[in-house]
Amino acid sequence: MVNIANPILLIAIPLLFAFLIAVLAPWLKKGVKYIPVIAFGLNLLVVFELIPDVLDNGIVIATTAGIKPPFAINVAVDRLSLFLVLIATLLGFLVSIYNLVYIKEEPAEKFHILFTLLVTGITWMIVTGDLFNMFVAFEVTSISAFGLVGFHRDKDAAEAGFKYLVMGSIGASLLLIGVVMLYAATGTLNMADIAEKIMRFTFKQKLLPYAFIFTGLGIEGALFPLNAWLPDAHPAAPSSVSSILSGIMTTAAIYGIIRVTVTIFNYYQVILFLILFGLLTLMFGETAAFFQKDIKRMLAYSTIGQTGLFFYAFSLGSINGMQGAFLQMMNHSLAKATLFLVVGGIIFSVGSRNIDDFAGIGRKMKLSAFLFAIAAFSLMGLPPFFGFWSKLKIIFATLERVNVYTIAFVVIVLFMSLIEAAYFFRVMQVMFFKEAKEEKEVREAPAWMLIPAITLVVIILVLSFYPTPVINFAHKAAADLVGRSVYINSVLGGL
Amino acid sequence: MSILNWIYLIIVSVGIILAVVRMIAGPDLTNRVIGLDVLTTITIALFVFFAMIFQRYIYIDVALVYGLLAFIGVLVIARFIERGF
Amino acid sequence: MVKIIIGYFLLYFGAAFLFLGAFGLIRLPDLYTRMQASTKSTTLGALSSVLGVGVLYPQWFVKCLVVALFILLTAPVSSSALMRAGYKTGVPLDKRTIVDKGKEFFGEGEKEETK
Amino acid sequence: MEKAGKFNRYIFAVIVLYVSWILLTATFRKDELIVGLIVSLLVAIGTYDYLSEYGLKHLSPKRLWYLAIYIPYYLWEMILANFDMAYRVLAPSMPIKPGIVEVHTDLKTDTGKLALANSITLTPGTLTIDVKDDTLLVHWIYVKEETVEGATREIGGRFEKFLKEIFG
Amino acid sequence: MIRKITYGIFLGIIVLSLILFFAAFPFGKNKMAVGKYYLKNDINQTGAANVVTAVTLDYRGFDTLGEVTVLFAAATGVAILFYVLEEDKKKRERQVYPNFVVRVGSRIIFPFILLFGSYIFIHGHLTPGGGFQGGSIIASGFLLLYLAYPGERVNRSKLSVVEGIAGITFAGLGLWGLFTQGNSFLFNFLPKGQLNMIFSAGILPIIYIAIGFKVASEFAGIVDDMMCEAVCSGGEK
Amino acid sequence: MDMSLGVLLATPFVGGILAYLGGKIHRWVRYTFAILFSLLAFIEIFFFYNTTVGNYVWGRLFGSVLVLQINPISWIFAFIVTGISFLVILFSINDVEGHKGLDFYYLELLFVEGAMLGITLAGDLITFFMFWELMSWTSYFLIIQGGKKSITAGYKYIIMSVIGAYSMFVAIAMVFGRAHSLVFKNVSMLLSQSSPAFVIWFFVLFGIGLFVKAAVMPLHTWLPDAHSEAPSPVSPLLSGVLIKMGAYGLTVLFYGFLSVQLIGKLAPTILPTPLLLYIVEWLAAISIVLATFLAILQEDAKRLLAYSSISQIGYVVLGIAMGSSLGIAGGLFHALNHAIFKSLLFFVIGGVIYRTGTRNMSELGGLIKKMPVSFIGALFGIVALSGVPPLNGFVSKWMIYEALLQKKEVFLLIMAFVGSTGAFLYLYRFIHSVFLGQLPEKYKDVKEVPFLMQLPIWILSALTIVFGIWPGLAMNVIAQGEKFLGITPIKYTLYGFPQGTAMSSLKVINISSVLIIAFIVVLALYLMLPKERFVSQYDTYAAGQVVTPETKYNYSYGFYMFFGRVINPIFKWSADKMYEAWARATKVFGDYMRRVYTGNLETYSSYIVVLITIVAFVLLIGGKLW
Amino acid sequence: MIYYIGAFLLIAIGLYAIIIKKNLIKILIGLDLIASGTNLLIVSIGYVKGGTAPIFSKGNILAKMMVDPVPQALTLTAIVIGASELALAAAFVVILYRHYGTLDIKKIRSLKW
Ligand code: NA
Ligand code: NA
Repeated sequence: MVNIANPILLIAIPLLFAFLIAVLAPWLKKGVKYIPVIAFGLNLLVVFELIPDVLDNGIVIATTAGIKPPFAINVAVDRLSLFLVLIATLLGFLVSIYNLVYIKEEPAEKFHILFTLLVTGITWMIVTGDLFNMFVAFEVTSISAFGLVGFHRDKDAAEAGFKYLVMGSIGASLLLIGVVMLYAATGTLNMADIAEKIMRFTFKQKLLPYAFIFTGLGIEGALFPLNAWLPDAHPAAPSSVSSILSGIMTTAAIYGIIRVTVTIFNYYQVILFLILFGLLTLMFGETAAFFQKDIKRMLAYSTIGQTGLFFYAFSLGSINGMQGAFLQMMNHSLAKATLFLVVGGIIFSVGSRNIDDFAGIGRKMKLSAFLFAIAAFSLMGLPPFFGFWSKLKIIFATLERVNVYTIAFVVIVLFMSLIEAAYFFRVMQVMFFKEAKEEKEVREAPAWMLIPAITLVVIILVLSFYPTPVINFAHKAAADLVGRSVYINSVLGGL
Repeated sequence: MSILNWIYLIIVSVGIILAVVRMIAGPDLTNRVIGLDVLTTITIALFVFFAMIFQRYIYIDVALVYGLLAFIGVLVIARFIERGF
Repeated sequence: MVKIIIGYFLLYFGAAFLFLGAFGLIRLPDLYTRMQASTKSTTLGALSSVLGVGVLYPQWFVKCLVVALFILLTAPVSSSALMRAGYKTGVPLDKRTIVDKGKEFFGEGEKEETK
Repeated sequence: MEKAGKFNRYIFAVIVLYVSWILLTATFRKDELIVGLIVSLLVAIGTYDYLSEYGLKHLSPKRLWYLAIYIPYYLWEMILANFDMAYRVLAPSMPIKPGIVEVHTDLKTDTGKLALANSITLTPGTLTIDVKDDTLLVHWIYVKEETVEGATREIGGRFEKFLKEIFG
Repeated sequence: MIRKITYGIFLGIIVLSLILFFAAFPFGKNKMAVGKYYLKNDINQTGAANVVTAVTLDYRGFDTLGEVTVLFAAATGVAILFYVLEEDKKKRERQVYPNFVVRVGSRIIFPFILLFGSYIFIHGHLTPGGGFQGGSIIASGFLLLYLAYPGERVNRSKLSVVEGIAGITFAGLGLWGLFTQGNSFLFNFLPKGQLNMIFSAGILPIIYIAIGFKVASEFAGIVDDMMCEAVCSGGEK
Repeated sequence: MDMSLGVLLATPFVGGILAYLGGKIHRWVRYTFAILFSLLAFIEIFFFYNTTVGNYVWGRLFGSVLVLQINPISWIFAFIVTGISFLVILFSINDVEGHKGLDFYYLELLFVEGAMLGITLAGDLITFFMFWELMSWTSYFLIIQGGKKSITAGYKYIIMSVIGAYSMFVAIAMVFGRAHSLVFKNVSMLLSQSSPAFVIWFFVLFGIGLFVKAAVMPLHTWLPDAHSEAPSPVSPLLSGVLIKMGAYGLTVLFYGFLSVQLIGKLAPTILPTPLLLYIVEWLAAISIVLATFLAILQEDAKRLLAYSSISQIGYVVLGIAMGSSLGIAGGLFHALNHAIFKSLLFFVIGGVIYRTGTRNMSELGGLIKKMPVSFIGALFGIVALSGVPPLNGFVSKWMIYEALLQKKEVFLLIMAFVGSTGAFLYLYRFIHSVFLGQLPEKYKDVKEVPFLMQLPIWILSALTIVFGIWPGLAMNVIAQGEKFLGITPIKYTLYGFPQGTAMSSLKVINISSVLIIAFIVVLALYLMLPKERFVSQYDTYAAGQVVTPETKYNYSYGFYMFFGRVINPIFKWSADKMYEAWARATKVFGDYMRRVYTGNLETYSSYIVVLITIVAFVLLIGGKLW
Repeated sequence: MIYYIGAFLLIAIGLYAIIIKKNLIKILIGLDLIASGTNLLIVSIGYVKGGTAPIFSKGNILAKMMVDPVPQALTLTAIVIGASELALAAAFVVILYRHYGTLDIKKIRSLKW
């Protein structure tokens, strides 16, 4: 029996299946939509096989070409990556189920290819142990995303897609320039190797490559002021894609920043400076979300806000802060993905993205509305939902040291949470308590579109009432990350 | 012998400069493109020449690839000029 | 020694015509005449240059021949395409031009169709 | 000339491609020859239809013989053309009398017409702009004859007899 | 104007800082760390004469898989953007009259381009060429055909199948190495052969051939989409 | 015994879920479950009478344990929660019958009960805060079921609640940063060792959260809207119980986490009460007076009662903040009493609305003959509320007066009296406009409310007598609670207070003279005003409320119009308007902020360049970030 | 060093074009300039003074004399990626042109407030 607990399979399997779609599409026009489901189903198996290994050893490393790192590209899954890989794979699996019914427009098989590649690229970004490879994965992700954003081919999609593409390309180039600078400086591309070699560099020498990499990833990671493409692109994409984009893609980019900042650069001189980015992102995102009338745009801005929140928590630089960040990442991924999926179903039935047109949905699409509510509650951080625990942790971590700054930070975070609560409650009011103007025939979304959202909500609920294992896990992940040696030594010395 | 190579290079370089002048001067797109076309042909010759200078046989393959791509490029542009896409 | 003499002769012969082609590009009055100069001269120039290298390094001769054949085959095609494009988009002929049968050759209707 | 059958044309394509491969690799090493044959066989499958209409007929000894004569003649004409060109370009008076004329051809095959057009392009003072049916549109840098007949005689005549033999 | 000057200055500052950074790692200086290892171990580890190919396909083969994927995604994206319903396509098709010289010339050159492209990717492990270059050349051949015959289209289904199979070959070879041999993805499990022969460097030439096919079919697809867009919608505006 | 706390807490939640699911089968299954489980919770409460159960660990989070506990203080509030909730459910059955989404309604009702119970049972701050938040948003869903206007009211409510909760959250997080355990005991230990600044921060931030819930001015603005717009059965729950959670929190804050001594150490003690508590006392007193005046101005019966609640909770907070044994006892007792009589009054008016469909007092009148039981309930309610013997309100208010007297806080005493006197005015208006006077033609067929709606009225009316005559019943628990907090309880008997204690030495003369002063004040205000005045039909003055098209009031029937004229200037700066202005400013600012997202690609890419330029610049000037 | 500076200038000009130019095609050219500049930078980094291409052809060239093979491999990858990106970008431009009938980015504004 072959050992399938190899993180490379997480990439190889879906790629293989994506190519298979291309092969089978001419004959099985209708059937290829099941292929992503199979691919990510298999990936889920691999992830589940990986979990015990990572829990036992803290990290699982896989080589390519039979050559040890740093001489060949390696793949490494430590606790932090496992955390995100699990989410990415899960979302990939569930959303591809959603796509079975949701995607009716042609060319559907192309959509499924790009969708598979998108999720694969995200996974790839998370697991890779090589900086240039991360750039490649970043490109796999973003190019697939560009195509998917343009999928509807209408005015909005074209404009949003183009903007996204230009911004994304600039970001990719900046990332690449940063990576190249590091190569010029160290002669290597392996993350652990760079981390080792860059230790002798001064703060000043590290600053410029860091700035380039940070900016490059920050564009995809939706950090203010680099995130302006997002509120156009996320709504323009089909809802299932939006749920992946908002749910995990920005998170993956932020993960990249975290890796680079902590594991590679060990850059505590700037990490506190990043708080500014986190808070500004949070403020601008939530404020803008408050003014939206288009539900998907609102959710997209909310993604910016949430990203700001967990980036802020990460920037606190402490284990507790990072733990909070990871929890919030998870919460956001699950909840926001759910919201987009549900909203997709509602738009499917109502035929409008305007919040005001959702009046009375609470009665006609009971299940959808219920799922929306639970996910929104968790996103807002209402107790006893999971988001509450993560927000709690973030605030606790902030106030580990009480001073004027931390108090101010907390006030900002909470005030933004308040705004978030305000606009989500407004949507729910419309959905549940406003009577529809005219009686329209509105039916509940098809079962296959509900099942993924239900699954996610069940997960949210389980996490809400039984959060301890995840909380502990996040703590260990944060400790490993801050400790650095687990990662670096395992990659360079292990095997 | 290297002096011979240098002289060759100088003559060809003047040719390149003249071609570039036409590319810049225009006055219309077609005129610029014939500048480019000439440049392409000169470049192929230069590639082969450099293959000799640097003793890299494989540069000749590069010359071929370059020539091919430039050829198709000019055809594309010609078509573009004619039909404006 | 003979090899070197022939080789460099070919190289310089080529260089001269490469230069000439480019010079014609500058000196001649309109697109069509310039193209006359450039196509012929640079093709021959490149051909000669490449074969010169082939002579200097006989083990490369075959490969150089391939390049030469390639140039021979493609150069007229691209000039033809370019010239037609120039003509159809109305790039002006030099005032010394004495005859222009292009109009009747292409015909109005066809021009319409391709536009 | 009759259009050749598929297989005929395929074999022709294989041969031409294989020769090209050998030229490209410039070696008779066994591995290259084997791979070259495979590649030629494969590439020919997709392209024999484009390459020729008459297949192996192109390879008749008579045609090859004429081709062998034609090439040096052509090169010579080319060199002449260039000196002519050099003269026109460099002469201070710039002796040009440009014009666009039509040339008639008796060649029937596309390949033949193409060869004619290309030959005209690379030889003294003429450049083919386009070909339609049996008429070539030619830019002439020093127009001697404006009529179709005159131009045909002046420009195309020299090559046409060779090409008629080669591409018939 | 102020905007232009401002951003000019900003970009100047950025360029300055970049120069400052790279001043510490000057041009021409040997910066190799892993590079040395590759130059030293290439022949016995991969058997590829071209170290760049060894790096591209072996040491950093995983990158190349990603690169192929990027291209695949881009081609798919272009196909999505240019997707037109079959009826629309027919409606918009127009007769175009191409240059005779181009038409016939292209037809004759096309087979040789294919041959040349194949030559490039088959010798990828020996020469600077490779699957990408060879594939692009083949695709450029298709572009040439389009220029000659604007109204015709390649069979997209066949292209799709070719690109899929090529991709599966790449990823599949990687997995084969993982599952049957060295427990490492893209493990080079075939004999290394004799340097500078076609049959050398283990799986590298196979991968490059697969890449060649993949790149060719993808670029051809993109070309097809673009040209179709240009031809079909030519009369619209 | 430990587990039992968990069982107690789970009861309403389980009940809620069962009621929700049962409702899918048949409405009576729903009612059975709802009644059964709320009653069960109420019964379970008695097992904990006068006991202290500590630290039942029900979970762990971030290295801190989550615990449940119960002590006599929290028992009082748990008792109120479960008791009133049970009555509310009884009352609901007829009242909201036929409405949409009833399954959800009962689910929410029981969840609110559970959340409030959770607050009282919380033994650590995380649990406390969790249930606090749960209470806020579950009750929000109850409130917005009261019709169109209730949505706006609910929105205001939830926003204010969340602000308060977040403030509290910050305080909790501050403690967590230092103690890493949030069990109450550890919190108080930490605070006793912390710097004064830290304690003050904690006090203020935590206090704001509680004040919002307790509707202490100026954080009260959500209450009049929310309490009046909520569905009839929900109003008693809100006014009777929910705002008491603030009082409970204050008790825990003042005497659980801190102590009079500790608070005293925070600032120089030149006042009769530690400074922080003194400020709270004043806020409470201001609430008493201003809310009373506002209540007088109301046309809407439920709004009147809502303002009255603000005023009455002022007494509770005033008592608790006094720091003396008597004051705290008075405050806690008044909390219990207010729960009884205010719920009673809301049930009464709920019944009236149920029968007549209006709550506008000017449209009602003469219902005494048609609805005698309701009238009796109302009578008991207003008598108790005004603090007239022999009903319960008298005792607790008297305790508060006495405590103020003991401390010689004369101004506060006067204000407390003014509040009481004012209460006569609005309560008289209430009972007169609704039950006395002429019966409008259209209500001549009105009947008494059904039995299930009468039952709460009967029970609560009886309780006003019970606690009025036998205050010792309540004092028994309160004294235990004070002991638990480390305060020496005052002496008491079943019927009152024994000789020789503070309460027995009532200085009647002093109290009377203060009472007289209060009357003079009110009378003066009355006389200062012209008797007749032309009043616009649509006077848009709205007593500090948002003036929107929906909330335009018609004062042509103004009963206490003159009061409005007097206190108008005072409310020019109304807190509510301040919030409005602030919200508007935020909105404008936010609108500017979001314009960063221009939609222009060139702007977006220039952001990138600017960002890198800054870094490059920093590098060029020497790599110093600051 | 001149290669470096050339690369930086290409990148800077590309960014400048994206910010300043209004024509979609020019923006595309800007993108391509950035990519080209980056590629030039990568290749320049790999250059070792006096080094030759890292190919063990018949001349028995020593490994010592070779330039760094890694940047060349990276460039190869980066070029293909850049080309893919550009192809997609061009496709977007065509679609935009079809919808708006203009290449002026100022006039493409259905998503602007
Ligand atoms: Na190669
Ligand atoms: Na390659």
